[in-house]
Amino acid sequence: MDPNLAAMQNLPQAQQQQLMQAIEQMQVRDSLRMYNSLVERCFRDCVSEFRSKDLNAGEEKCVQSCATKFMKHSARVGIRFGELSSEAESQMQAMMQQQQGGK
Amino acid sequence: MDPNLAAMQNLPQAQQQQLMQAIEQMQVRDSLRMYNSLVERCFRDCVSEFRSKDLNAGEEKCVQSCATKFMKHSARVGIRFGELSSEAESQMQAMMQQQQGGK
Amino acid sequence: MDPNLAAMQNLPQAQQQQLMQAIEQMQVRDSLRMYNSLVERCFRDCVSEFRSKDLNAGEEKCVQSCATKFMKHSARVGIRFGELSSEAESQMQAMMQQQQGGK
Amino acid sequence: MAQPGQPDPAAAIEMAKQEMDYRVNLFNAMVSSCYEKCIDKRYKDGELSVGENSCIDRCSSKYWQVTGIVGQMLGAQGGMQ
Amino acid sequence: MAQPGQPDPAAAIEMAKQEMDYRVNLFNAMVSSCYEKCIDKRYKDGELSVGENSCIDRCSSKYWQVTGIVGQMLGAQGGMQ
Amino acid sequence: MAQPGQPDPAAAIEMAKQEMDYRVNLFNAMVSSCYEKCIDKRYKDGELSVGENSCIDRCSSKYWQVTGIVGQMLGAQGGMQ
Repeated sequence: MDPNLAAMQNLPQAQQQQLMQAIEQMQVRDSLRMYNSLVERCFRDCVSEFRSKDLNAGEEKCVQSCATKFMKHSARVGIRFGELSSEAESQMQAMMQQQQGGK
Repeated sequence: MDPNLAAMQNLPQAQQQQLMQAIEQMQVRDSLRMYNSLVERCFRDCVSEFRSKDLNAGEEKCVQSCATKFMKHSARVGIRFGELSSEAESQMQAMMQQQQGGK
Repeated sequence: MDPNLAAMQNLPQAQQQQLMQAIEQMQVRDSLRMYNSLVERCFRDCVSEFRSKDLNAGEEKCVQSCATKFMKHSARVGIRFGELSSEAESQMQAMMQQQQGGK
Repeated sequence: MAQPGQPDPAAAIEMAKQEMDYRVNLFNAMVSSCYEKCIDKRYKDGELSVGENSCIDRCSSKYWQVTGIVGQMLGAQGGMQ
Repeated sequence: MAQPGQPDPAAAIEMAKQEMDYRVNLFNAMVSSCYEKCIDKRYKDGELSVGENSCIDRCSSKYWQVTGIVGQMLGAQGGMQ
Repeated sequence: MAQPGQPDPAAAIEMAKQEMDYRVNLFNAMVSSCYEKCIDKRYKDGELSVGENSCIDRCSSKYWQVTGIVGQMLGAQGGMQ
Protein backbone atom coordinates (compact mmCIF):
# COMPACT_ATOMS: atom_id res chain seq x y z
CA MET A 1 0.00 0.00 0.00
CA ASP A 2 2.77 2.37 0.77
CA PRO A 3 6.07 3.70 -0.55
CA ASN A 4 7.35 4.24 -4.01
CA LEU A 5 8.91 7.61 -3.70
CA ALA A 6 11.98 5.43 -3.39
CA ALA A 7 11.67 5.07 -7.15
CA MET A 8 12.50 8.74 -7.28
CA GLN A 9 16.10 8.20 -6.30
CA ASN A 10 16.71 6.35 -9.52
CA LEU A 11 15.54 9.26 -11.65
CA PRO A 12 17.93 11.51 -13.59
CA GLN A 13 18.57 14.94 -12.10
CA ALA A 14 16.27 16.78 -14.50
CA GLN A 15 13.31 14.51 -13.80
CA GLN A 16 13.87 14.72 -10.06
CA GLN A 17 13.50 18.48 -10.33
CA GLN A 18 10.41 18.11 -12.47
CA LEU A 19 8.90 15.79 -9.91
CA MET A 20 9.71 18.12 -7.02
CA GLN A 21 7.97 20.91 -8.87
CA ALA A 22 4.93 18.75 -9.55
CA ILE A 23 4.79 17.83 -5.88
CA GLU A 24 4.99 21.46 -4.85
CA GLN A 25 2.12 22.33 -7.15
CA MET A 26 0.05 19.51 -5.73
CA GLN A 27 0.76 20.79 -2.24
CA VAL A 28 -0.42 24.29 -3.10
CA ARG A 29 -3.54 22.84 -4.68
CA ASP A 30 -4.17 20.61 -1.68
CA SER A 31 -3.79 23.34 0.88
CA LEU A 32 -6.17 25.53 -1.10
CA ARG A 33 -8.67 22.68 -1.13
CA MET A 34 -8.20 22.15 2.56
CA TYR A 35 -8.90 25.83 3.08
CA ASN A 36 -12.07 25.58 0.99
CA SER A 37 -13.34 22.55 2.87
CA LEU A 38 -12.58 24.19 6.21
CA VAL A 39 -14.63 27.24 5.22
CA GLU A 40 -17.46 25.03 4.01
CA ARG A 41 -17.56 23.01 7.21
CA CYS A 42 -17.38 25.93 9.63
CA PHE A 43 -19.98 27.86 7.65
CA ARG A 44 -22.31 24.88 7.74
CA ASP A 45 -21.85 24.33 11.48
CA CYS A 46 -21.92 27.97 12.59
CA VAL A 47 -24.19 30.01 10.34
CA SER A 48 -27.89 29.32 10.06
CA GLU A 49 -29.69 32.61 10.37
CA PHE A 50 -30.11 34.94 7.39
CA ARG A 51 -31.92 37.98 8.68
CA SER A 52 -28.89 40.18 8.02
CA LYS A 53 -26.03 40.12 5.53
CA ASP A 54 -23.28 40.34 8.17
CA LEU A 55 -22.12 37.65 10.55
CA ASN A 56 -23.23 38.37 14.11
CA ALA A 57 -20.80 38.19 17.02
CA GLY A 58 -21.80 34.66 17.97
CA GLU A 59 -21.34 33.35 14.47
CA GLU A 60 -17.95 35.00 14.14
CA LYS A 61 -16.76 33.50 17.41
CA CYS A 62 -18.11 30.10 16.40
CA VAL A 63 -16.26 30.22 13.07
CA GLN A 64 -13.03 31.06 14.85
CA SER A 65 -13.39 28.22 17.34
CA CYS A 66 -14.37 25.83 14.58
CA ALA A 67 -11.35 26.73 12.43
CA THR A 68 -8.98 26.49 15.41
CA LYS A 69 -10.42 23.17 16.45
CA PHE A 70 -10.27 21.81 12.93
CA MET A 71 -6.62 22.77 12.55
CA LYS A 72 -5.68 21.17 15.87
CA HIS A 73 -7.65 18.09 14.93
CA SER A 74 -6.01 17.91 11.53
CA ALA A 75 -2.53 18.29 13.03
CA ARG A 76 -3.17 15.48 15.50
CA VAL A 77 -4.46 13.15 12.82
CA GLY A 78 -1.35 14.07 10.82
CA ILE A 79 0.92 12.85 13.62
CA ARG A 80 -0.97 9.57 13.95
CA PHE A 81 -1.01 9.15 10.18
CA GLY A 82 2.77 9.56 10.09
CA GLU A 83 3.27 6.97 12.84
CA LEU A 84 0.93 4.47 11.23
CA SER A 85 2.58 4.96 7.82
CA SER A 86 6.10 4.39 9.10
CA GLU A 87 4.99 1.39 11.13
CA ALA A 88 3.47 -0.11 8.01
CA GLU A 89 6.62 0.64 6.09
CA SER A 90 8.92 -1.11 8.54
CA GLN A 91 6.61 -4.11 8.63
CA MET A 92 6.74 -4.31 4.87
CA GLN A 93 10.53 -4.03 4.84
CA ALA A 94 10.82 -6.77 7.48
CA MET A 95 8.57 -8.96 5.37
CA MET A 96 10.61 -8.34 2.26
CA GLN A 97 13.89 -9.11 4.03
CA GLN A 98 12.40 -12.31 5.38
CA GLN A 99 11.36 -13.34 1.90
CA GLN A 100 14.80 -12.59 0.50
CA GLY A 101 16.47 -14.39 3.39
CA GLY A 102 14.34 -17.42 2.53
CA LYS A 103 15.95 -17.70 -0.89
CA MET B 1 -6.72 35.96 -1.70
CA ASP B 2 -7.57 37.17 -5.12
CA PRO B 3 -6.06 38.14 -8.44
CA ASN B 4 -3.10 36.85 -10.37
CA LEU B 5 -4.49 36.47 -13.80
CA ALA B 6 -2.78 39.84 -14.13
CA ALA B 7 0.41 37.77 -14.40
CA MET B 8 -0.99 36.54 -17.66
CA GLN B 9 -0.48 39.85 -19.40
CA ASN B 10 3.27 39.45 -19.06
CA LEU B 11 3.27 36.12 -20.86
CA PRO B 12 4.55 35.70 -24.43
CA GLN B 13 1.86 35.29 -27.10
CA ALA B 14 2.30 31.52 -27.44
CA GLN B 15 1.91 30.91 -23.71
CA GLN B 16 -1.12 33.17 -23.54
CA GLN B 17 -2.78 30.95 -26.11
CA GLN B 18 -1.75 27.83 -24.24
CA LEU B 19 -3.26 29.26 -21.07
CA MET B 20 -6.50 30.23 -22.78
CA GLN B 21 -6.79 26.69 -24.05
CA ALA B 22 -6.16 25.25 -20.62
CA ILE B 23 -8.82 27.55 -19.18
CA GLU B 24 -11.31 26.49 -21.82
CA GLN B 25 -10.68 22.84 -21.02
CA MET B 26 -11.17 23.51 -17.33
CA GLN B 27 -14.45 25.24 -18.11
CA VAL B 28 -15.73 22.27 -20.08
CA ARG B 29 -14.69 19.96 -17.26
CA ASP B 30 -16.33 22.19 -14.66
CA SER B 31 -19.63 22.49 -16.48
CA LEU B 32 -19.73 18.71 -16.89
CA ARG B 33 -19.12 18.34 -13.16
CA MET B 34 -21.81 20.90 -12.43
CA TYR B 35 -24.17 18.89 -14.58
CA ASN B 36 -23.27 15.71 -12.72
CA SER B 37 -23.81 17.28 -9.32
CA LEU B 38 -27.11 18.79 -10.41
CA VAL B 39 -28.35 15.37 -11.51
CA GLU B 40 -27.16 13.84 -8.25
CA ARG B 41 -28.90 16.45 -6.14
CA CYS B 42 -32.23 16.44 -7.97
CA PHE B 43 -32.29 12.66 -8.07
CA ARG B 44 -31.67 12.52 -4.33
CA ASP B 45 -34.36 15.09 -3.54
CA CYS B 46 -37.01 13.86 -5.98
CA VAL B 47 -36.79 10.09 -6.41
CA SER B 48 -37.38 7.70 -3.56
CA GLU B 49 -39.73 5.03 -4.76
CA PHE B 50 -38.50 2.04 -6.72
CA ARG B 51 -41.54 0.00 -7.59
CA SER B 52 -41.10 0.69 -11.28
CA LYS B 53 -38.15 1.39 -13.54
CA ASP B 54 -39.59 4.58 -15.02
CA LEU B 55 -39.95 7.95 -13.36
CA ASN B 56 -43.57 8.73 -12.53
CA ALA B 57 -45.15 12.06 -13.45
CA GLY B 58 -44.58 13.57 -10.01
CA GLU B 59 -40.90 12.67 -9.99
CA GLU B 60 -40.40 14.05 -13.46
CA LYS B 61 -42.03 17.34 -12.55
CA CYS B 62 -40.00 17.52 -9.34
CA VAL B 63 -36.73 16.97 -11.24
CA GLN B 64 -37.62 19.77 -13.65
CA SER B 65 -38.47 22.20 -10.87
CA CYS B 66 -35.36 21.21 -8.97
CA ALA B 67 -33.08 21.73 -11.97
CA THR B 68 -34.69 25.07 -12.81
CA LYS B 69 -34.45 26.24 -9.22
CA PHE B 70 -30.85 25.14 -8.94
CA MET B 71 -29.85 26.99 -12.09
CA LYS B 72 -31.57 30.18 -10.94
CA HIS B 73 -29.96 29.82 -7.55
CA SER B 74 -26.56 29.25 -9.10
CA ALA B 75 -26.91 32.27 -11.37
CA ARG B 76 -27.84 34.51 -8.43
CA VAL B 77 -24.90 33.31 -6.36
CA GLY B 78 -22.74 33.95 -9.42
CA ILE B 79 -23.79 37.61 -9.50
CA ARG B 80 -23.10 38.05 -5.79
CA PHE B 81 -19.78 36.24 -6.13
CA GLY B 82 -18.75 38.61 -8.90
CA GLU B 83 -19.66 41.66 -6.83
CA LEU B 84 -17.87 40.42 -3.75
CA SER B 85 -14.77 39.52 -5.78
CA SER B 86 -14.48 42.89 -7.45
CA GLU B 87 -15.09 44.67 -4.13
CA ALA B 88 -12.26 42.67 -2.59
CA GLU B 89 -10.04 43.47 -5.55
CA SER B 90 -10.55 47.22 -5.33
CA GLN B 91 -9.94 47.13 -1.58
CA MET B 92 -6.68 45.30 -2.18
CA GLN B 93 -5.60 47.80 -4.84
CA ALA B 94 -6.45 50.71 -2.55
CA MET B 95 -4.37 49.09 0.16
CA MET B 96 -1.41 48.56 -2.14
CA GLN B 97 -1.52 52.16 -3.38
CA GLN B 98 -1.63 53.39 0.19
CA GLN B 99 1.44 51.32 1.03
CA GLN B 100 3.33 52.58 -2.01
CA GLY B 101 2.27 56.15 -1.24
CA GLY B 102 3.71 55.69 2.25
CA LYS B 103 7.24 55.13 0.89
CA MET C 1 -24.13 13.08 -24.21
CA ASP C 2 -22.20 10.08 -25.22
CA PRO C 3 -19.48 8.79 -27.49
CA ASN C 4 -16.41 10.41 -28.88
CA LEU C 5 -13.83 7.78 -28.32
CA ALA C 6 -14.61 7.18 -31.96
CA ALA C 7 -12.48 10.27 -32.57
CA MET C 8 -9.60 8.17 -31.34
CA GLN C 9 -9.55 6.00 -34.42
CA ASN C 10 -8.53 8.97 -36.50
CA LEU C 11 -5.47 9.67 -34.37
CA PRO C 12 -1.91 8.87 -35.51
CA GLN C 13 -0.32 5.78 -33.96
CA ALA C 14 1.85 7.75 -31.51
CA GLN C 15 -1.08 9.73 -30.15
CA GLN C 16 -3.19 6.62 -29.81
CA GLN C 17 -0.53 5.17 -27.55
CA GLN C 18 -0.31 8.38 -25.58
CA LEU C 19 -4.07 8.34 -25.10
CA MET C 20 -4.06 4.70 -24.01
CA GLN C 21 -1.44 5.53 -21.43
CA ALA C 22 -3.44 8.51 -20.18
CA ILE C 23 -6.52 6.31 -19.89
CA GLU C 24 -4.58 3.69 -17.95
CA GLN C 25 -3.34 6.32 -15.53
CA MET C 26 -6.87 7.61 -15.05
CA GLN C 27 -8.03 4.08 -14.34
CA VAL C 28 -5.39 3.58 -11.66
CA ARG C 29 -6.33 6.93 -10.13
CA ASP C 30 -10.03 6.10 -10.25
CA SER C 31 -9.67 2.69 -8.66
CA LEU C 32 -7.58 4.22 -5.88
CA ARG C 33 -10.31 6.81 -5.34
CA MET C 34 -12.95 4.10 -5.36
CA TYR C 35 -10.92 2.28 -2.71
CA ASN C 36 -10.71 5.44 -0.62
CA SER C 37 -14.42 6.10 -0.83
CA LEU C 38 -15.23 2.50 0.02
CA VAL C 39 -13.10 2.71 3.14
CA GLU C 40 -14.72 6.01 4.10
CA ARG C 41 -18.22 4.67 3.68
CA CYS C 42 -17.71 1.38 5.52
CA PHE C 43 -15.87 3.13 8.33
CA ARG C 44 -18.72 5.61 8.70
CA ASP C 45 -21.40 2.92 8.69
CA CYS C 46 -19.61 0.36 10.89
CA VAL C 47 -17.41 2.11 13.45
CA SER C 48 -18.84 4.38 16.09
CA GLU C 49 -17.28 3.40 19.39
CA PHE C 50 -13.88 4.68 20.45
CA ARG C 51 -13.13 3.09 23.78
CA SER C 52 -10.26 1.09 22.32
CA LYS C 53 -7.81 1.60 19.48
CA ASP C 54 -8.54 -1.73 17.79
CA LEU C 55 -11.61 -2.74 15.83
CA ASN C 56 -13.77 -5.19 17.77
CA ALA C 57 -15.04 -8.39 16.19
CA GLY C 58 -18.42 -6.90 15.33
CA GLU C 59 -16.90 -3.91 13.60
CA GLU C 60 -14.52 -6.06 11.62
CA LYS C 61 -17.33 -8.30 10.43
CA CYS C 62 -19.44 -5.27 9.56
CA VAL C 63 -16.63 -3.75 7.49
CA GLN C 64 -16.21 -7.00 5.56
CA SER C 65 -19.93 -7.30 4.83
CA CYS C 66 -20.09 -3.64 3.88
CA ALA C 67 -17.14 -3.91 1.46
CA THR C 68 -18.51 -7.10 -0.09
CA LYS C 69 -21.94 -5.59 -0.47
CA PHE C 70 -20.57 -2.41 -1.96
CA MET C 71 -18.53 -4.29 -4.54
CA LYS C 72 -21.50 -6.42 -5.57
CA HIS C 73 -23.66 -3.32 -5.75
CA SER C 74 -21.07 -1.50 -7.81
CA ALA C 75 -20.71 -4.43 -10.21
CA ARG C 76 -24.47 -4.59 -10.73
CA VAL C 77 -24.75 -0.86 -11.38
CA GLY C 78 -21.85 -1.30 -13.82
CA ILE C 79 -23.82 -3.85 -15.84
CA ARG C 80 -26.90 -1.62 -15.96
CA PHE C 81 -24.75 1.39 -16.84
CA GLY C 82 -23.26 -0.51 -19.77
CA GLU C 83 -26.69 -1.53 -21.04
CA LEU C 84 -28.11 1.97 -20.75
CA SER C 85 -25.05 3.46 -22.46
CA SER C 86 -25.18 1.17 -25.45
CA GLU C 87 -28.94 1.63 -25.76
CA ALA C 88 -28.42 5.39 -25.84
CA GLU C 89 -25.68 4.97 -28.41
CA SER C 90 -27.78 2.91 -30.80
CA GLN C 91 -30.65 5.38 -30.47
CA MET C 92 -28.30 8.20 -31.34
CA GLN C 93 -26.94 6.32 -34.36
CA ALA C 94 -30.47 5.56 -35.55
CA MET C 95 -31.30 9.25 -35.21
CA MET C 96 -28.24 10.31 -37.14
CA GLN C 97 -28.92 7.87 -39.96
CA GLN C 98 -32.48 9.12 -40.15
CA GLN C 99 -31.25 12.69 -40.43
CA GLN C 100 -28.77 11.79 -43.16
CA GLY C 101 -31.42 9.78 -44.99
CA GLY C 102 -33.60 12.89 -44.93
CA LYS C 103 -31.10 14.87 -47.01
CA MET D 1 -17.24 22.79 -30.30
CA ALA D 2 -14.76 20.65 -32.24
CA GLN D 3 -14.83 21.29 -35.95
CA PRO D 4 -14.96 18.05 -37.93
CA GLY D 5 -12.34 17.76 -40.61
CA GLN D 6 -9.82 19.65 -38.51
CA PRO D 7 -7.84 16.96 -36.70
CA ASP D 8 -5.79 18.31 -33.79
CA PRO D 9 -4.33 15.31 -31.96
CA ALA D 10 -3.75 17.12 -28.66
CA ALA D 11 -7.30 18.45 -28.62
CA ALA D 12 -8.69 15.04 -29.54
CA ILE D 13 -6.81 13.45 -26.64
CA GLU D 14 -8.08 16.15 -24.31
CA MET D 15 -11.65 15.55 -25.45
CA ALA D 16 -11.35 11.83 -24.95
CA LYS D 17 -10.02 12.44 -21.43
CA GLN D 18 -12.84 14.86 -20.65
CA GLU D 19 -15.38 12.36 -21.86
CA MET D 20 -13.91 9.60 -19.78
CA ASP D 21 -13.76 11.87 -16.75
CA TYR D 22 -17.42 12.69 -17.28
CA ARG D 23 -18.49 9.08 -17.65
CA VAL D 24 -16.54 7.97 -14.59
CA ASN D 25 -18.10 10.76 -12.54
CA LEU D 26 -21.56 9.87 -13.79
CA PHE D 27 -21.02 6.21 -12.97
CA ASN D 28 -19.67 6.98 -9.50
CA ALA D 29 -22.59 9.28 -8.75
CA MET D 30 -25.01 6.58 -9.87
CA VAL D 31 -23.27 4.01 -7.68
CA SER D 32 -23.36 6.15 -4.58
CA SER D 33 -26.86 7.55 -5.15
CA CYS D 34 -28.36 4.09 -5.63
CA TYR D 35 -26.34 2.76 -2.71
CA GLU D 36 -27.99 5.33 -0.44
CA LYS D 37 -31.46 4.60 -1.81
CA CYS D 38 -31.34 0.79 -1.98
CA ILE D 39 -28.91 -0.79 0.44
CA ASP D 40 -29.75 -1.90 3.97
CA LYS D 41 -26.89 -0.54 6.10
CA ARG D 42 -27.13 -3.06 8.91
CA TYR D 43 -24.68 -5.32 7.05
CA LYS D 44 -25.69 -8.64 8.54
CA ASP D 45 -23.88 -10.36 5.71
CA GLY D 46 -22.31 -9.53 2.37
CA GLU D 47 -25.24 -10.66 0.20
CA LEU D 48 -27.58 -8.40 -1.72
CA SER D 49 -31.21 -9.39 -1.06
CA VAL D 50 -33.74 -9.88 -3.87
CA GLY D 51 -35.31 -6.57 -2.92
CA GLU D 52 -31.98 -4.77 -3.01
CA ASN D 53 -31.14 -6.21 -6.41
CA SER D 54 -34.37 -5.13 -8.01
CA CYS D 55 -34.10 -1.73 -6.36
CA ILE D 56 -30.63 -1.32 -7.89
CA ASP D 57 -31.95 -2.09 -11.37
CA ARG D 58 -34.82 0.37 -11.12
CA CYS D 59 -32.69 2.99 -9.45
CA SER D 60 -30.08 2.80 -12.23
CA SER D 61 -32.81 3.20 -14.82
CA LYS D 62 -34.41 6.16 -13.05
CA TYR D 63 -31.04 7.81 -12.47
CA TRP D 64 -30.30 7.54 -16.17
CA GLN D 65 -33.65 9.13 -16.99
CA VAL D 66 -32.84 12.05 -14.70
CA THR D 67 -29.57 12.66 -16.54
CA GLY D 68 -31.61 12.74 -19.74
CA ILE D 69 -34.16 15.27 -18.44
CA VAL D 70 -31.52 17.55 -16.96
CA GLY D 71 -29.31 17.21 -20.04
CA GLN D 72 -32.15 18.30 -22.30
CA MET D 73 -32.97 21.27 -20.09
CA LEU D 74 -29.35 22.43 -20.05
CA GLY D 75 -29.02 21.85 -23.78
CA ALA D 76 -32.19 23.81 -24.49
CA GLN D 77 -31.02 26.88 -22.62
CA GLY D 78 -27.37 26.54 -23.67
CA GLY D 79 -26.40 26.05 -20.06
CA MET D 80 -23.69 23.56 -20.85
CA GLN D 81 -21.54 25.86 -23.00
CA MET E 1 6.21 32.23 -3.31
CA ALA E 2 6.71 33.52 -6.86
CA GLN E 3 9.57 35.98 -7.20
CA PRO E 4 8.54 39.07 -9.10
CA GLY E 5 10.82 40.01 -11.99
CA GLN E 6 11.55 36.37 -12.71
CA PRO E 7 9.11 35.39 -15.43
CA ASP E 8 8.79 31.64 -15.90
CA PRO E 9 5.96 31.06 -18.38
CA ALA E 10 5.25 27.46 -17.34
CA ALA E 11 5.07 28.47 -13.67
CA ALA E 12 2.86 31.44 -14.49
CA ILE E 13 0.45 29.19 -16.37
CA GLU E 14 0.43 26.75 -13.48
CA MET E 15 -0.33 29.57 -11.03
CA ALA E 16 -3.17 30.86 -13.16
CA LYS E 17 -4.62 27.34 -13.31
CA GLN E 18 -4.31 26.93 -9.54
CA GLU E 19 -6.03 30.23 -8.96
CA MET E 20 -8.85 29.33 -11.28
CA ASP E 21 -9.20 25.92 -9.65
CA TYR E 22 -9.40 27.65 -6.28
CA ARG E 23 -12.01 30.17 -7.40
CA VAL E 24 -14.18 27.53 -9.03
CA ASN E 25 -14.04 25.40 -5.89
CA LEU E 26 -14.91 28.39 -3.74
CA PHE E 27 -17.82 29.29 -5.97
CA ASN E 28 -19.14 25.72 -6.06
CA ALA E 29 -18.91 25.44 -2.28
CA MET E 30 -20.80 28.71 -1.92
CA VAL E 31 -23.49 27.51 -4.33
CA SER E 32 -24.03 24.22 -2.56
CA SER E 33 -23.76 25.63 0.98
CA CYS E 34 -26.31 28.36 0.29
CA TYR E 35 -28.52 25.90 -1.55
CA GLU E 36 -28.71 23.76 1.59
CA LYS E 37 -29.39 26.76 3.81
CA CYS E 38 -31.89 28.68 1.66
CA ILE E 39 -33.82 26.50 -0.75
CA ASP E 40 -37.14 24.83 -0.01
CA LYS E 41 -36.71 21.26 -1.29
CA ARG E 42 -40.38 20.53 -1.92
CA TYR E 43 -40.00 21.84 -5.49
CA LYS E 44 -43.60 22.85 -6.14
CA ASP E 45 -42.37 24.89 -9.06
CA GLY E 46 -39.14 26.24 -10.52
CA GLU E 47 -39.41 29.74 -9.07
CA LEU E 48 -37.31 31.16 -6.28
CA SER E 49 -39.53 32.85 -3.68
CA VAL E 50 -38.83 36.35 -2.35
CA GLY E 51 -37.61 34.80 0.87
CA GLU E 52 -35.29 32.42 -0.93
CA ASN E 53 -33.81 35.23 -3.02
CA SER E 54 -33.00 37.43 -0.06
CA CYS E 55 -31.64 34.42 1.83
CA ILE E 56 -29.30 33.71 -1.10
CA ASP E 57 -27.97 37.28 -1.06
CA ARG E 58 -27.30 37.25 2.68
CA CYS E 59 -25.92 33.75 2.60
CA SER E 60 -23.43 34.67 -0.14
CA SER E 61 -22.31 37.67 1.86
CA LYS E 62 -21.88 35.68 5.07
CA TYR E 63 -20.09 32.88 3.27
CA TRP E 64 -17.64 35.38 1.84
CA GLN E 65 -17.02 36.80 5.31
CA VAL E 66 -16.25 33.33 6.61
CA THR E 67 -13.62 32.84 3.89
CA GLY E 68 -12.10 36.12 5.06
CA ILE E 69 -11.96 35.14 8.73
CA VAL E 70 -10.53 31.70 8.03
CA GLY E 71 -8.08 33.10 5.46
CA GLN E 72 -6.72 35.59 7.99
CA MET E 73 -6.34 32.89 10.64
CA LEU E 74 -4.48 30.59 8.27
CA GLY E 75 -2.32 33.46 7.04
CA ALA E 76 -1.46 34.52 10.58
CA GLN E 77 -0.19 31.09 11.56
CA GLY E 78 1.38 30.35 8.19
CA GLY E 79 -1.03 27.49 7.75
CA MET E 80 -1.43 28.02 4.04
CA GLN E 81 2.21 27.42 3.09
CA MET F 1 2.69 -3.21 -11.97
CA ALA F 2 6.00 -1.44 -12.63
CA GLN F 3 8.78 -3.71 -13.82
CA PRO F 4 11.98 -3.13 -11.83
CA GLY F 5 15.05 -2.56 -13.95
CA GLN F 6 13.02 -0.77 -16.62
CA PRO F 7 13.35 2.90 -15.77
CA ASP F 8 10.89 5.14 -17.63
CA PRO F 9 11.19 8.61 -16.10
CA ALA F 10 7.78 9.87 -17.23
CA ALA F 11 6.07 6.77 -15.88
CA ALA F 12 8.01 7.00 -12.61
CA ILE F 13 6.91 10.60 -12.16
CA GLU F 14 3.34 9.64 -12.91
CA MET F 15 3.49 6.82 -10.34
CA ALA F 16 4.89 9.12 -7.69
CA LYS F 17 2.09 11.61 -8.38
CA GLN F 18 -0.54 8.89 -8.19
CA GLU F 19 0.87 7.69 -4.92
CA MET F 20 0.88 11.15 -3.47
CA ASP F 21 -2.66 11.77 -4.69
CA TYR F 22 -3.72 8.54 -3.02
CA ARG F 23 -2.03 9.36 0.27
CA VAL F 24 -3.47 12.86 0.37
CA ASN F 25 -6.96 11.53 -0.30
CA LEU F 26 -6.54 8.89 2.40
CA PHE F 27 -5.34 11.47 4.88
CA ASN F 28 -8.18 13.87 4.05
CA ALA F 29 -10.77 11.13 4.39
CA MET F 30 -9.29 10.17 7.76
CA VAL F 31 -9.38 13.79 8.91
CA SER F 32 -12.98 14.33 7.94
CA SER F 33 -14.23 10.92 9.10
CA CYS F 34 -12.66 11.30 12.53
CA TYR F 35 -13.86 14.89 12.72
CA GLU F 36 -17.44 13.71 12.31
CA LYS F 37 -17.00 10.93 14.87
CA CYS F 38 -15.04 12.76 17.57
CA ILE F 39 -15.57 16.50 17.57
CA ASP F 40 -18.21 18.33 19.58
CA LYS F 41 -19.73 20.80 17.12
CA ARG F 42 -20.96 23.33 19.64
CA TYR F 43 -17.61 25.15 19.39
CA LYS F 44 -17.58 26.84 22.77
CA ASP F 45 -13.87 27.44 22.35
CA GLY F 46 -11.00 26.33 20.11
CA GLU F 47 -9.58 23.69 22.45
CA LEU F 48 -9.77 19.94 21.97
CA SER F 49 -10.97 18.27 25.17
CA VAL F 50 -9.19 15.25 26.67
CA GLY F 51 -12.01 13.07 25.42
CA GLU F 52 -11.78 14.45 21.91
CA ASN F 53 -8.02 13.94 21.81
CA SER F 54 -8.17 10.31 22.82
CA CYS F 55 -11.07 9.73 20.45
CA ILE F 56 -8.94 11.13 17.60
CA ASP F 57 -6.09 8.73 18.40
CA ARG F 58 -8.33 5.69 18.49
CA CYS F 59 -10.31 6.80 15.48
CA SER F 60 -7.11 7.21 13.42
CA SER F 61 -5.99 3.75 14.44
CA LYS F 62 -9.33 2.15 13.61
CA TYR F 63 -9.56 4.00 10.32
CA TRP F 64 -6.15 2.67 9.36
CA GLN F 65 -7.23 -0.86 10.22
CA VAL F 66 -10.26 -0.49 7.97
CA THR F 67 -8.01 0.51 5.06
CA GLY F 68 -6.03 -2.66 5.75
CA ILE F 69 -9.06 -4.96 5.77
CA VAL F 70 -10.56 -3.45 2.64
CA GLY F 71 -7.18 -3.38 0.90
CA GLN F 72 -6.68 -7.08 1.54
CA MET F 73 -10.16 -7.91 0.28
CA LEU F 74 -9.64 -5.93 -2.92
CA GLY F 75 -6.17 -7.39 -3.39
CA ALA F 76 -7.47 -10.94 -2.89
CA GLN F 77 -10.12 -10.61 -5.60
CA GLY F 78 -7.96 -8.50 -7.88
CA GLY F 79 -10.39 -5.64 -7.51
CA MET F 80 -7.69 -2.99 -7.51
CA GLN F 81 -6.26 -3.74 -10.94
